[in-house]
Amino acid sequence: MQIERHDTDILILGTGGAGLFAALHAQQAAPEQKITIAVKGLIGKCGCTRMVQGGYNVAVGTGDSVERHFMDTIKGGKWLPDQDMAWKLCKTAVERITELENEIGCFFDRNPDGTLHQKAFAGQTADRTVHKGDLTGIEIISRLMEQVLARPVEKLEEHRAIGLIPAKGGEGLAGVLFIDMRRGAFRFVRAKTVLMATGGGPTMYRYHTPSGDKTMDGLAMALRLGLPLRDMEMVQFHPTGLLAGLGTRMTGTVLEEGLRGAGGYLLNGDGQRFMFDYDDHGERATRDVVSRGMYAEMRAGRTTPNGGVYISMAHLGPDKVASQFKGMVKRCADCGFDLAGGRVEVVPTAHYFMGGVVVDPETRTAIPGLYVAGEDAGGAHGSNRLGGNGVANSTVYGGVAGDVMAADARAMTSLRTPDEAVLEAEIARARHPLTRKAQPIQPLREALMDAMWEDVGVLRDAEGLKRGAARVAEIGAELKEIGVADDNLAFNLTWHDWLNLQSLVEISDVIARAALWRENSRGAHYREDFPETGDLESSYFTVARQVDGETEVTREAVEFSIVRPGETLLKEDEAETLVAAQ
Amino acid sequence: MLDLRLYMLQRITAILMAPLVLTHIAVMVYAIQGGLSAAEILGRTQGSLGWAAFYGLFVAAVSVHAAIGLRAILHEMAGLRGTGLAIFTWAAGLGLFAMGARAVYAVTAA
Amino acid sequence: MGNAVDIVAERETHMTVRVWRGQGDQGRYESFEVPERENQTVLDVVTWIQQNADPSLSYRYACRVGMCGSCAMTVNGKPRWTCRTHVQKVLDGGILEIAPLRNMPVIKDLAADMSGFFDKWVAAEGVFHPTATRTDEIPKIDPREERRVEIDNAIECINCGICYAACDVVAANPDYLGPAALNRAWTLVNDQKDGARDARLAAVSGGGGCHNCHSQQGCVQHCPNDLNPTASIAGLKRETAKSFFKWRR
Amino acid sequence: MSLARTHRSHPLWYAYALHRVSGLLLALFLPLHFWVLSFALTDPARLDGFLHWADLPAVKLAEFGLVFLLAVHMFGGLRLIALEFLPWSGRQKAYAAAAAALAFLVAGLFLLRAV
Ligand SMILES: Cc1cc2nc3c(=O)[nH]c(=O)nc-3n(C[C@H](O)[C@H](O)[C@H](O)COP(=O)(O)OP(=O)(O)OC[C@H]3O[C@@H](n4cnc5c(N)ncnc54)[C@H](O)[C@@H]3O)c2cc1C
Ligand code: HEM
Ligand code: SF4
Ligand code: F3S
Ligand code: FES
Repeated sequence: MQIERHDTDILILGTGGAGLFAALHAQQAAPEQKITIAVKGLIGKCGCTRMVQGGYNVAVGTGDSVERHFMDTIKGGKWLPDQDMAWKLCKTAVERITELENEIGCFFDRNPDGTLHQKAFAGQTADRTVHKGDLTGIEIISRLMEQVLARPVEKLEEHRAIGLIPAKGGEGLAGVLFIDMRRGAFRFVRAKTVLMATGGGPTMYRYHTPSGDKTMDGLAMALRLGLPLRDMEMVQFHPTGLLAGLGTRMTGTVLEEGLRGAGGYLLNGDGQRFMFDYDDHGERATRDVVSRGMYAEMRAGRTTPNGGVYISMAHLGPDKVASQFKGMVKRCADCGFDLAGGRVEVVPTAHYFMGGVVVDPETRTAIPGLYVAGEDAGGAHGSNRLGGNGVANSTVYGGVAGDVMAADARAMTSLRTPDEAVLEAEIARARHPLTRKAQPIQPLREALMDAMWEDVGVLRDAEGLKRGAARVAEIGAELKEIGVADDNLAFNLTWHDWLNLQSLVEISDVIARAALWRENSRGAHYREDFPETGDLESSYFTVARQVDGETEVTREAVEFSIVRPGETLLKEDEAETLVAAQ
Repeated sequence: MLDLRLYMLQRITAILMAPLVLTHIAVMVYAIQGGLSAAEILGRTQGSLGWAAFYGLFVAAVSVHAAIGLRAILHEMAGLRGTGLAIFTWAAGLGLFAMGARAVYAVTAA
Repeated sequence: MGNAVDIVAERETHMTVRVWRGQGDQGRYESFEVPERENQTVLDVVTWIQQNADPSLSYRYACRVGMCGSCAMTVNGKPRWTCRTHVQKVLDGGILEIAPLRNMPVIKDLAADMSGFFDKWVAAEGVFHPTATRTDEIPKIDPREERRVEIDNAIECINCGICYAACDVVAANPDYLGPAALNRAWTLVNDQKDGARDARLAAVSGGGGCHNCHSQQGCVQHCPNDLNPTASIAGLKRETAKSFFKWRR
Repeated sequence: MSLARTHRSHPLWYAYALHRVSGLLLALFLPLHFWVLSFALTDPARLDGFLHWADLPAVKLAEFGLVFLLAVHMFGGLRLIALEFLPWSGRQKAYAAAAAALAFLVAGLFLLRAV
């Protein structure tokens, strides 16, 4: 098999908040090093950072403190977060937001007096979320993208990473194998240091919000390399995904959180409000609670024509809704729905993946030369991510990775020699479908999305999880028999659909196993057969790794390195919450 | 292919010409009635310093303005660029100016 | 569930979709019969063809909600974001004709090469130049200040390239920076935090600069986010004109 | 694909096209105009010949066209300069239509006086 070979010093996978920040910091810290940024789509135009609506959590408001932000993060994550990572996230966010404003050129919404405007998402005890209208991600990524485009960074667009290739002697990572998607050719890039920032993305669920390019490729590559993955059972569902029926990519896309906050009603198929049957906060309860309420209502059969529930805003006055949620109303209207005056069908939708590669607060992994940041890295959020902590996490740790990789690359004199056997094996894996008879792939993708949604979704129990794991295994086996026509590999989306599905299958299997393993309910993970939280003091997190082709799940105790359950970093005289009651 | 300098020249000449064109049209509307004759035209213009200045200015402005305009059209629609485009622009401007100046002289010289 | 799908299948009506196929300059239209659905965007139609009729069809998308600007194509002659264009809105006599975005080289089928578009973004100095660092305070800025309002009106660009495809000057003058890049440059000219105003005004005053815009306003007409590059470019023309007189003094 | 189904099918693109065509035709007509006028110097009789020829109805109509071109180019040009140098107005289509209407008016006046 002929492949192109290519050398660089610092290689970055992905151009979300993590990837772009890493490129900038690496370039600033070590301008003499060759930096290459490779991405599955176009630079800055794929991934989820761009899709951030609500905003960016950072403790810069009056009365707020890093300690308070940290405590909210730990409590939100139900004591599972890696505390050193969570601390660094909250602390560095302050510097990062200033960097975004002063050096990158972002402009976030201001109060009339010129200071940053901040609001509070659910689960926060201070007005902390910095934003740019409801298009915060576009502002952040567009500005970062400009900075990176203008710098001497090598750009490999529409280059899909398919394998992390270790060094021959196993002393570290040698480089990354790609498919140059435009030409359909293989390319192997060696580098001293590699950042994986491919952004996770739970798109194996029937309903999901992330962008289409995100299919767990990174975590699947890490799994195959033998790296430990933590918290893999933790999938965050957003309650209000648009439900527009099968056969449209609109289905699953997120309708803003603020709709519920502003007083929107959730109605079941009979037109009845139901959330108060599940929680005293009704529609205003947290994401996980509302998602579960909706799921239960749907499972009881009280659904809309497409099998979801309705969100209804009209009682707030259609004109008011149209002006307050302009973007959202326009988006719905473009697709034929009247959000301001009518009812729109919604459904819980897989939104964010808390699990990821085990890393240290410097983004280092167990393998020298490989660094992981952003949604691919586990630890910072524990069992649940607060709204607004996602983009803070990717930008904070992307920057950290850039600094660390620059220093490490400088200290290295030569590139590692790849293990050619692994390289060959990864090429063979990617070429596998080209050796089989071409058949449609989408039915299998849908089968996976149904299996995960039905058996490994919002409400879980042992029986379902076992069934789910079996279904996933079956789908994986069937996928091996499905082929893709190999007459023209240039921009061959169907080949990539196959590869996407393989990554999703590999990680779905891990999710199901980890979920089965955790016999309690924490944050996003809810076991109907084990509804209790479990003892906080003896909290543990799951760690999954592949050994000889088999996935093993173990547990590790959470180290309460900064604060123990029952304690707080807030001073005694500090108020429980600074947010005025709604 | 317009840079700031050419753009400014074209806009300045355009603004300059606006009153000239209006006057020109007004004169035409006034003069056309009952048909035109050389004697009538020349009677008005010959020996008049005012008309000489008026049309002289007009010709100067329109030469610059039209040359730059034609330059843009030629670049965009015929793909002309570089030296060829520069030569064309100068040729068009100078050519128009020469012909225009001769015409002004013809109708206003005493 | 199964029943509902069957009923839909029985009554299914189809539309004719002509899709541009090819690589580089070589290509032609191919026709497909695609089932009509109640909720269906142009991107869904393209996806349906790739998943059900011709697996070799190439196109690009990412966010599917109008945020990434990856999915723009020429739909029945006009540039549009396909993920946010409902088929019913553009169907013309039961026919849909889909081609790659104009004014960009074609990679394959419906996927265009946007690199020139972004090169010009940088060439227009559509890049912030800092005057402060991460150790300084975030500046207090009145959001109602005139220049800020000017920026707000133009900032929500998703660099989809639709305006770029709708502009005949882009097609005719290979150096022309185009509406999106100039629109971004205008926001930066107004940015009190930016430190490269003069360099930017110089960058938009050359042979491919803002002065080549003939105010065709196809950019305004087609921008899916209702931005107004024409107004931004007019702003640049004004500011450069002022500097023209200043430089001469 | 017909013009009506392209990115060009909106009034302001037509206004642009009209401005370009009128400018181009005027620029092509201009040398002819100058050439004829120079006969005043070299061959006054020939100038008269041209002017009498201009009494033909068909030529009158052509002259109407010329005045229209000049007027529409001027009003259109003023519209563009206003767009560029005055604060933005949301009524661009109305201004383009007004420029064309005014040009018709002026050219019509000319035609009425001419016949
Ligand atoms: C709709 C939506 C709204 C959200 N709103 C908020 C919010 O308001 N606040 C908040 O804090 N968080 C929010 N989040 C979460 C937040 O967007 C993410 O946590 C964060 O942006 C992740 O950043 P990242 O850099 O890790 O990954 P991403 O930004 O997703 O980037 C991943 C990159 O990797 C690339 N990639 C993937 N696979 C490969 C491969 N095989 N080879 C090469 N490249 C690859 C992708 O193309 C992409 O460029 C939201 C998420 C979604 C989906
Ligand atoms: C009052 C008089 C005039 C005004 C206000 C005026 C205004 C303008 C303006 C603003 C433009 C630039 C258009 C653009 O860049 O899109 C222009 C272009 C042009 N003008 Fe004039 N003009 C006038 C008279 C004339 C005359 C008398 C001629 C011809 C002899 C002429 C020929 C042209 C040409 C050829 C162009 C180029 C058209 C194009 O680029 O599309 N103009 N004019
Ligand atoms: S200005 Fe509008 S059309 Fe142009 S790139 Fe930006 S969003 Fe797209
Ligand atoms: S379409 Fe083009 S000509 Fe100017 S007004 Fe827009 S950039
Ligand atoms: S897919 Fe992102 S804008 Fe259409």
